Amino acid sequence: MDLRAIGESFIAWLEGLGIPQGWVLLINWILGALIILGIALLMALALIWLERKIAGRIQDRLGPNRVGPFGLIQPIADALKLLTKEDITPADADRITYNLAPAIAVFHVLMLFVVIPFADKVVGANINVGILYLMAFGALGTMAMLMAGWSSRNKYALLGGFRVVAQLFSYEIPIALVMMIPVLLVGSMNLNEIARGQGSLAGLGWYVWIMPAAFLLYFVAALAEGERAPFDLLEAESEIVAGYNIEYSAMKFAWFYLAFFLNTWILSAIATTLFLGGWQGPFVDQVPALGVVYFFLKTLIMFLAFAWVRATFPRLRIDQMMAFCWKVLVPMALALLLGSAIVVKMGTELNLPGVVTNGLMLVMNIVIVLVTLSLLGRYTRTLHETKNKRLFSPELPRL
Amino acid sequence: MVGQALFILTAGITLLMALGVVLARNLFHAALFLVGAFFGIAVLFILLEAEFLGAAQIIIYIGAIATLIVFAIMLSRHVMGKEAGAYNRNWYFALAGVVFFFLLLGWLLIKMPFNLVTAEVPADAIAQIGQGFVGHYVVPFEVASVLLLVALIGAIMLARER
Amino acid sequence: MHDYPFVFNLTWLIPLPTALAFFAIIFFTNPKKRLSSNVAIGAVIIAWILSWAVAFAFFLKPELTEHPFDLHVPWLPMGEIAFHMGVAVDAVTAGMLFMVGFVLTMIFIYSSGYMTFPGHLDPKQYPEAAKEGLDPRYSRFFAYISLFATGMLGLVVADNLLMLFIFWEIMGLCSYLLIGFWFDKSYPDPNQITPKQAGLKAFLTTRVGDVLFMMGLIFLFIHAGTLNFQAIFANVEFMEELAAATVTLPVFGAVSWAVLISILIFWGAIGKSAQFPLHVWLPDAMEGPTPVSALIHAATMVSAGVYLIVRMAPLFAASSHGVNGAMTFVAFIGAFTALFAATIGVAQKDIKKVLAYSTISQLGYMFAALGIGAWVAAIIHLLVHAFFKALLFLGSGSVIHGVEHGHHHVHEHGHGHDDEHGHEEYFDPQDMFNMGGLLKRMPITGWTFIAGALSLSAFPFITAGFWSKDEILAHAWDGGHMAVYWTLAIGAFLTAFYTFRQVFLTFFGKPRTEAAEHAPESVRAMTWPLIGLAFFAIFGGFVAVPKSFPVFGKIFSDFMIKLMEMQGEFYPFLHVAPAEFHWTPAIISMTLALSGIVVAWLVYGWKPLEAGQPDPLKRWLGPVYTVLEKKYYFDEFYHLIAVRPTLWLASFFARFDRGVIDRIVNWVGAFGRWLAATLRKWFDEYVIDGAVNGVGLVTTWTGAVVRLIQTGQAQTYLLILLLSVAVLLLLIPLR
Amino acid sequence: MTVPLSWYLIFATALFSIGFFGVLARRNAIAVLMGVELMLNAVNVNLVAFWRYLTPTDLSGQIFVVFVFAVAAAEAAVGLALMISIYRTRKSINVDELNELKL
Repeated sequence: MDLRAIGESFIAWLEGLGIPQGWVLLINWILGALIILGIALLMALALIWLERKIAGRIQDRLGPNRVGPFGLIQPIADALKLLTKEDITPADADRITYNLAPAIAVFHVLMLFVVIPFADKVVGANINVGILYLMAFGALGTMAMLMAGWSSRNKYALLGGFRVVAQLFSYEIPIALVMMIPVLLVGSMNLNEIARGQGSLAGLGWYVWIMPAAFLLYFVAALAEGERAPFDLLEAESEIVAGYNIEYSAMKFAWFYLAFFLNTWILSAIATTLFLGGWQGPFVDQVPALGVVYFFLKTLIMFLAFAWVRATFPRLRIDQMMAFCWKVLVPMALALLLGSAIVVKMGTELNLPGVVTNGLMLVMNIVIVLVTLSLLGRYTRTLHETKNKRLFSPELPRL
Repeated sequence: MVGQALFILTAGITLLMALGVVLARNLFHAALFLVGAFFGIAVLFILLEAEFLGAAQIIIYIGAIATLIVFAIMLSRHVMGKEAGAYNRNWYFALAGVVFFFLLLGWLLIKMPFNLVTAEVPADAIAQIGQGFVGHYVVPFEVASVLLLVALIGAIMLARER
Repeated sequence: MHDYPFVFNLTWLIPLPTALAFFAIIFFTNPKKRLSSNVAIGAVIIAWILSWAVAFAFFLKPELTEHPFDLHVPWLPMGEIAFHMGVAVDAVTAGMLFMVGFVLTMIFIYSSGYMTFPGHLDPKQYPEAAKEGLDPRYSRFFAYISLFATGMLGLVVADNLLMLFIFWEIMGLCSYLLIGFWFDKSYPDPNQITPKQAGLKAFLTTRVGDVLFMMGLIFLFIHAGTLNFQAIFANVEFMEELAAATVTLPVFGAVSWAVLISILIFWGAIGKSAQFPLHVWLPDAMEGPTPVSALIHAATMVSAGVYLIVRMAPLFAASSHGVNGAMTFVAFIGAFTALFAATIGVAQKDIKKVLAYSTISQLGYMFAALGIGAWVAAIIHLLVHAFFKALLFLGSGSVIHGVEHGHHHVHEHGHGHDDEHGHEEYFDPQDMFNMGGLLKRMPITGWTFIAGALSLSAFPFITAGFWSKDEILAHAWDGGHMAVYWTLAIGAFLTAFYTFRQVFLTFFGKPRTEAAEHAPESVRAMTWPLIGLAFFAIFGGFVAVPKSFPVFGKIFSDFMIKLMEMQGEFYPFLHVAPAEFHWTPAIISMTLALSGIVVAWLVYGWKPLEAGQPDPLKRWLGPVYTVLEKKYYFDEFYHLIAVRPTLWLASFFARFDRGVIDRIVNWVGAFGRWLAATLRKWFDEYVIDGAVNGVGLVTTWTGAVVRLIQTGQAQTYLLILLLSVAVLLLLIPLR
Repeated sequence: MTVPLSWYLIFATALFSIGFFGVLARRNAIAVLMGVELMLNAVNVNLVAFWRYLTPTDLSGQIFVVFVFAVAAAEAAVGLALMISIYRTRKSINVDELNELKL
């Protein structure tokens, strides 16, 4: 069964009704958008439950367990509660901006769903510059949080806004650099093409095997891009109360919450597409619909990994967070990009077989990881050699 | 028809946003209008079948430049108090000059003949752009990268506390 | 496609090892001095092997002169045109590679022995380096000379002018860095130039030439659309057009483009090869460590100027179809410099300065040869000169080193206890009048130096210098360039004289100071390169003996001459016919050279000078000697035309101010007081007040109008700009 | 293409003029900077439109837009740094108080 076929037959049916072609397209687009929206919203509820449950179990708690079996209805109950709460707008707030911010926050994440290939060619919009599109709309989220932080007329909110800019801007650079590496290998910015490019060798063609360092780097940077622990400094409760969304309540807060979870899911989906083979899996050529299953399975695994990290790691200090980005991730990403470019060029120039190129890539990745680790190790040793043994004391040399 | 409607819609919104940029008394609002205008231009790029530029426009202008401006405004917010006025003394001269300029240039552009070429955009446009950067235009490309580096260093030097 | 030896494909590797060595030393081995020098020497030996492989591969297949090798890849596309980067091998390149590879290696090895802890530094300040007995910046020195070697080798193999220019500038940079290597050295005499100043002087002086060179390069590029040598020279029609097309210059009138470009390029060579009038930097460049003097200022860099003209010779020759401007200019500058520098060399005290002027003079010979069309002779003299001049410089370095050691020895063991280290009288280890009798103390240095000196003074038949110089003189006579011939012949006499003046002062007689008495022979790292270079200084000429020379023409080979002639035939416009043999010029030049040696012996060798005795030449030549010793007051002259007028103008205006203006002002003031006293009543009220108010009012009005425009605000200016552009736009429809 | 080229050109001219007005009339330096950004964008629209309508097969137009991006980014960075620097010394970033540009 091909999902694509359903869409095409639907279009044919509409045209059969004698509707002009432009309108058919429009109806098709709107329907597609609605489907994606529905999937996203429903999924968010499930994800919220999942994350809370997992965090609970990891921390030796039960997690949600009151409403419904295993607390399954908990997110719905929460949503209802938020809907019925009073919607407060601070008197001094910049009203339009204040109300616009949560909308943009959700909007930018939903826009990202458009280019994710759920199965072969099952894409909202199969555009040529998919990766660029992801980066573009990813950047829009910063704007929403800035607006929220500024318009609240609250110093904690403003501080949160500053942190948003600092953090998201900084981590956008390594993440963008790393996202370019699969593009180099495939030679296309189309996400579907990238997923298709990983089909060889029954799962061994996934880029996570070929360039583990890039995947690792993406994962770490994505933690920061998704404002997740240990990089959740923009809403660090103990420092700035709740960051940019401190003044928001009721449904507007719910929108930020929604955006946060969907963003995490999208980051997992991008990781799946770029590194875990996307919709690739056994028998997907025969039964294309299986691709959707594989895709969601892999994304779920990625999401669980994110949740796992969130439940386990303590928060970083802000200067450590910035230093880690600029002094570790950015140079490493640059080195990876450069190395990959050289390897790819070598492969095409010398007509190397794909396996050799991939092997070289793997070796290059491992070398870069080792070098990075050894440099970090040297830094840690200097930490230990100093008199003050407290690891992150401010007197110690900066990273 | 649909194309024209889309163009008029986008262009109209973009121009309104641009007017907002220069008319808004609140700098932060002006910056938000700027974001809107950039977004509209990105849409226009896509209407012109330059998807790469559309995406790049959003990344660079909204993701970087506009955010930078907003950041700067937020940093200097306490200077932005209620001040005497958003415009300087000879704003009416400026308005007159600009309107005159617009009418004149617009008229000239309508008058001017162009050799229109109707052809499809090459399918590998993005690849061709990439080839252009490392091939035909490598020197300007390198110069641009040097410019960015110099700007980076210069900005740090200018803005750091002494 | 011609069948080339495989090794030609490796030509592009030649400049690479030393470049890698440079980076390796800078980034990694800098703290370890010995390791650094070994890295550099290893790199240069690889480069040497490669360059000899290429050179001999070419020598073995002389027919390749018809098909010069050229390998290039596109590098910088600029719009429609792309600059290429590549290497070329022809006979000239092969010859240069032969010479440069060997000389570089010798100098590198020599340096590893030479760069001991320098006398001007305080050992307490650099305890570690003093303990090792090596210069504190030993590694840096090897990094610099490695980079320099890259520059030189790259320049030789470059196949286009742009690359040549880039490597040329790399060498310029290294020259600056190396001359000023001992930048913390200073002298008690404030007028004596310090290494720091000398480096700057060299850099700035050569810059004058380089700017003109670059202009020539740009003009050539505009006309030719390429800077590749082969591409330009293969296009004979283009060169003829270039020679025929004229440009009108302000003073010179109509000049052929080829002449203009040639002369502009030649200015680059004038700067680099220290020809008159840009020669002033070279003698002061002797402030650098001696291996540098040998490397840069004798064997390789300065000869790059000659190499450039050799390369561009077809262009120069093309211009002689129309107006014979460029060649005459080259010949004139060359011959004049040859004589001029030789006369200065006669009266120098500093052992290295003599050699410096001798270098300038010898380079003048080469330019003179190129100017009269003796292309082959110029190349051969270039190659031979590099060997014996490097030898002489290294020998002089060995001597200086020995004398310095002797000086230290005396101080430590003799009367060191009553002499405070800081208060000792300044001792110049480079002054030849502080030497004497060193042949016994330093036999290897001495004999190799004498071998080099014989070669430089063109001792007949057995030295390489004789054959190459004789070739130039023969060409000058044969071509009927009598002025050039006689200038060069007198120059040859002076060369022989000052060279042997140097030899007699340094190595013969009795030691004139204690330092000279205790000077030890240098270490083997220094003496072996001397022996190696001496070999070529003597025997190198035997592959370049003209066939037409009686007796010797039969015994020895003319391989080099033949090879270069074949290469010359390949390029357009070059007339490389061998010179006819004439007895007259041969005998004249031999006599002059020998008599130079004999006169030197009569003055300095027969009755050796005693300690403290002044130079006997001073008595005989009187004021002329002083003029020569002061280098024709050239530094003073430049000082005079550049610095003094400014000062004079300033003081003139100061005097004018006091004498004239002040007096007028005072007079006006007195007059005004008198007028005011008489006319105060009504004049003051109506006229003065009225005028003052009127002036004030006018000022206010004008100010009010002008202020509207000149607000000092960028926005107002932009507004005016907008309106101006709008008005200009309005002109389009109104047109 | 149903949209005529002149529409794009008029649009770009309008955008340019609006931006220019911002540059000429606004007092706040950051607002001036925003005006400059609008002007640069107007130029970009023109470049892309000319590319699409006049030389669609040769992508030089798009490449030039990317160069404009680079210049705009550099300009914004240096401009904002300048403003911070000026604010530090003069406690104001009003352009009409910066009247040093005269003798």
